[in-house]
Amino acid sequence: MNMASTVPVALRDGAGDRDAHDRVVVSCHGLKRSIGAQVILDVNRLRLARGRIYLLSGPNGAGKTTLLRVLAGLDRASCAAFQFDGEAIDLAQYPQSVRRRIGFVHHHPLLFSTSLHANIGYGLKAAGVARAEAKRRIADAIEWAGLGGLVDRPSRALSAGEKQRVALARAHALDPVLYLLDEPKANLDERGREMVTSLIGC
Amino acid sequence: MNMASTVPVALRDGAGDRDAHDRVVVSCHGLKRSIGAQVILDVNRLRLARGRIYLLSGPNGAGKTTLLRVLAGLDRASCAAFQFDGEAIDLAQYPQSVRRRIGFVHHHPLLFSTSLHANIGYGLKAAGVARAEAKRRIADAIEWAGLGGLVDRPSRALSAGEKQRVALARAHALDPVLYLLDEPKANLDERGREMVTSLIGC
Amino acid sequence: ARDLRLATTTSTDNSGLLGYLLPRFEAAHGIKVIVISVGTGKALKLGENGDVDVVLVHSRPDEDRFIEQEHGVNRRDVMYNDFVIVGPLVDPAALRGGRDAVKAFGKIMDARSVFVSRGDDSGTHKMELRYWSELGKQPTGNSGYRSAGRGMGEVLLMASELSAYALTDRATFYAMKDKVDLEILVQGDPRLFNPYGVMAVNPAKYPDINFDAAMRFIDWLTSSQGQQAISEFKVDGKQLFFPNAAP
Amino acid sequence: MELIETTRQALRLLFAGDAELWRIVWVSLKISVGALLLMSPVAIAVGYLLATQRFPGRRIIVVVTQALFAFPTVVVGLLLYMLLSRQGPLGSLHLLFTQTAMMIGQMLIAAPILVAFTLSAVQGADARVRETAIVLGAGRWRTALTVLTEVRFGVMAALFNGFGRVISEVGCALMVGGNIAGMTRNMPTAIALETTKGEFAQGVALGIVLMVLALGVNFAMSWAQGAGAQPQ
Amino acid sequence: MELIETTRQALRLLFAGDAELWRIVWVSLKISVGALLLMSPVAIAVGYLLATQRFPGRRIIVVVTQALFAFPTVVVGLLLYMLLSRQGPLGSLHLLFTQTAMMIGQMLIAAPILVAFTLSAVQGADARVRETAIVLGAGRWRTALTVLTEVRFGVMAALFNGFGRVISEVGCALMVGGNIAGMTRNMPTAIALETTKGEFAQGVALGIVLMVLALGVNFAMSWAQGAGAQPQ
Ligand SMILES: Nc1ncnc2c1ncn2[C@@H]1O[C@H](COP(=O)(O)OP(=O)(O)OP(=O)(O)O)[C@@H](O)[C@H]1O
Ligand SMILES: Nc1ncnc2c1ncn2[C@@H]1O[C@H](COP(=O)(O)OP(=O)(O)OP(=O)(O)O)[C@@H](O)[C@H]1O
Ligand SMILES: [Mg+2]
Ligand SMILES: [Mg+2]
Repeated sequence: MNMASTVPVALRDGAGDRDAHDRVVVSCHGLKRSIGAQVILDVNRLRLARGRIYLLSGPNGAGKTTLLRVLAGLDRASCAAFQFDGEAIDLAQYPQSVRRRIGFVHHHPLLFSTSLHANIGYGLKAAGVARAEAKRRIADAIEWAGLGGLVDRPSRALSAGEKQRVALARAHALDPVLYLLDEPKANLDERGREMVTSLIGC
Repeated sequence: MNMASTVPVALRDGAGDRDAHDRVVVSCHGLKRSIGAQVILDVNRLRLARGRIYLLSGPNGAGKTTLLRVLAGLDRASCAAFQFDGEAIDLAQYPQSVRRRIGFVHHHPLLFSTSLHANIGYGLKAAGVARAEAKRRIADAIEWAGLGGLVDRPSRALSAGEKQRVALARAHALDPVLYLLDEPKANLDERGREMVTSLIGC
Repeated sequence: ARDLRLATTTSTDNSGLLGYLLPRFEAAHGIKVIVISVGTGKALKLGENGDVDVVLVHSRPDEDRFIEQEHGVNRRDVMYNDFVIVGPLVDPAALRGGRDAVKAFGKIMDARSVFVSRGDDSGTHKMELRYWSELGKQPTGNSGYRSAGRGMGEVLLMASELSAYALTDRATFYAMKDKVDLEILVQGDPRLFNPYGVMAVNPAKYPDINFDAAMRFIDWLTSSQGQQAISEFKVDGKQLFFPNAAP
Repeated sequence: MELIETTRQALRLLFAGDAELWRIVWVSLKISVGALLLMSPVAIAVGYLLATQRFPGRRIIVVVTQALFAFPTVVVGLLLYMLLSRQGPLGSLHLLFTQTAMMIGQMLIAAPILVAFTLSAVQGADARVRETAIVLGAGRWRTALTVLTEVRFGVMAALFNGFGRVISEVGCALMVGGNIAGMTRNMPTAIALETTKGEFAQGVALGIVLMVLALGVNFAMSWAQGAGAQPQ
Repeated sequence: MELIETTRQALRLLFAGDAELWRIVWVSLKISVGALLLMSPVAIAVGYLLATQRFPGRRIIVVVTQALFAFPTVVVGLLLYMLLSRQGPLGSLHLLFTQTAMMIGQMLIAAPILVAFTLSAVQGADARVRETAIVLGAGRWRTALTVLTEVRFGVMAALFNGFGRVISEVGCALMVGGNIAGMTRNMPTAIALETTKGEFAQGVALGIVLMVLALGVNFAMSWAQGAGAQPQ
């Protein structure tokens, strides 16, 4: 297996013990995306269970990024019976409530041209988390990602790895059920890779 | 040493045998870049010899990318006696002739919104290489990078690894003396990593 | 009282006549007059559409048609000024001192001199076309003929730039005299007479028009008070408009 | 030179608080700023939607919007006149020759400019901006706001251009405003009047006053917006 | 309705090849396309330099350029008139009331628009575009061309806006052209004339003809440029 072209999909373990069926977070049949005549994604059956980590592995252009984007609702795909956490979802009309339970991080993440705090707090604000609570969770995420020394830097000035960390912290702050991380370790140093490991457990 | 945050600087071996002094391609003293009060790069003495590979290693934000950018003339830095292939160079006024002997590839490369052929041929055209010769070298580079199947795809549609390969092929086509590659393997699969290895020998 | 909307030509406004007359009318009647100064054609159109209450213009045939088509009522003569033919000091067509407007036009044509026409269907333009037709010639037969499609002031400036002749009303010419290298060459022909008429927009067509104020304005303008004020208005000590309302 | 002297005099009048000049300035600013404030939310939203949504006919709408740049303001004025004239469908509102009519005209004139430039700014933005907002759970409004904030220089340029266009346009203002002294006379119609009278220096002087005002407004806008236009 | 009938009639005249109408159309197109062709290389270069170079005073130039949007075209016309008039410094060239003078005026009017929008397009481009061109050995010119090609939609929008502005402007064209029939009468000055005459429907009809022309030019431009404005 080839780390650098490996994309983890991780699911956090739900509290309590439920039976196997309960543990399925994402399931679908016949997930297919084609552009023109070209099929760039064709997954017969997909089942992602809670508490597990999936590493998508394959050569460049295999469709790893595409699969993550489809699951995050960024790319359209045809699909038979998409379910998220037991709920039937129309992939084309991805509901916001589901979005908030997913933490997607671009392969090469983009930071908004606001402050580091505002970047990390973005999802919390969108979710309507109260200010004091949001502040606490931002501080936690900054501490978790070891970004303390960077809070005053303009976000466009950050290095590739620093940006990656901010993006991970931004997803982490939302405490999602499902992480969809596209090559999350590619830009990171030892410390950063440990961070990802602590996030998804691999 | 940490591969993912490692940046190779490679120099192709010059033909013929010369003494050690001849083999120095880049040398300088007191290379320093600061932004405001913050010093982000401070290298006392730098010597890059022909035929060698240098791996820059360090945590995120150490200044690896910055060093490569300074050497490629993209970022300004103060510097005492910068020499390229024995020629004294003003870093702020990087001469085009030197540029053509350097192959810099961004950490996350950008392809022009033209065709794949035009992307790979860009540097050749700029260097005034004759059309027939350029065509041959483009074809070689495409073959070398295994891009044959992608020539008709719009460049913005390519996957991260595919883009990386195109960028490497684009630099390769120019046959430079010095490669400055920013995390070149991060996006690549096994086949692609072998490609980089063949390019720089590590 | 409701404001009175007056559409009029630029010559009455730019010469300063309205600035002199209206405060007197407003003081006498307590009616504020809103002036919309445009070309004759547009002024009549605004009246036709009922967007103004009263119209003061100078193009008798158009005015008569306006009344005939029942867009307006109560047309009254107010005053006149006169047209003059102006031209460059060198006067290549040798018009200086002439009185006969039609003859002067003939000389311009014979000398192939440059003549700048309003070309905008204004009262002045229509007057000019009358002289050409009395002469029995097509003005465009002269290669120096320029149909400018612009206002009086601009035409005078253009004539000055091109060392050309032009037909103008006296009021505008006096107002522009310092800015142009032109002088009056022909004047005094009765055919150069330029009468102004005032008329109210037809209240039968637009019941909520300010007809009452319009009538009061017309009455005042044609009253001895109004007529006297017109003759009192002077620029550089010269009287520009001559009252001629029928009592 | 006469020109410089007249300009100096006009600026002196402006700063000395000459009532007549200031009334004209005030009419100009009130109408144009008002038109821009009323139109920009709608137009920016339309531009954003055109940039981010795909639907049949989209391309046509884009090209038509850009062609509307070539629609002379006097024709906008004529059409609006026909609507607002007593005989027109909206004649009963008695809006002709009012500042309101001028403002409506300027809104119409500003619209295609604001739409087209918002569209091109949003289209030029990195696709990840919108995607990041979406995956972080932002709704439509917040996503739009985020994208527009990221391309704020482009949006700003749209506003500057729209403002410049409406505060200086004369065709529509003359047609539906009527250039009535003390009521609907604004800077451009005042300039047009001076020009007809042959008072060129006076016209240029007023033009320079208008420029000074526009500069003031632009500086205020770009200051309020922060950072300022820096190269990357 | 009169308006629709007149417009239909104007379009019929246009397509029937009415000599008078076509001469006016031709004057309009010739002058505006000419002004744009002559000015855009310079203005685009200036916009590119302002976006990519840092130097003291740059910010001020940018804001002033944007404020120039508010400079009424009639004032541009006045200033040019003063230059070209017989008493003016360039009076001996005898350019007043010629198409050349109109073209110069339109070049001046187009300049700030082209500069500002090129600047904002280039500024919005990904910094890696320029960097990639440079590291691949492109010189200044090739680098500029590459960047401008990558932001072609923005440059295109600048051209569309500039074209729309000059082909529809009337203040300067009247002032230095003089609206002389058969010589310097173009679409906007013809419209202005119809308006003064009270021929409103005629004015609107000509305005619609102008729009149709602008649409044609815009479609041609966006077709020639390829691809077309797609959302990313
Ligand atoms: N304008 C700036 N202001 C402040 N700090 C800056 C600025 N530009 C760059 N830096 C800092 O300079 C440091 C060096 O960045 P650089 O991209 O060279 O790091 P790197 O070694 O390549 O890191 P990585 O492994 O994450 O790519 C970073 O910490 C970055 O935040
Ligand atoms: N519009 C398009 N037209 C044609 N092919 C496309 C288009 N969009 C994407 N593709 C192709 O789809 C394939 C899947 O891309 P994807 O980014 O999912 O690959 P990946 O597995 O993430 O690869 P990598 O390891 O390089 O990141 C690629 O080969 C890409 O070229
Ligand atoms: Mg990928
Ligand atoms: Mg780096």
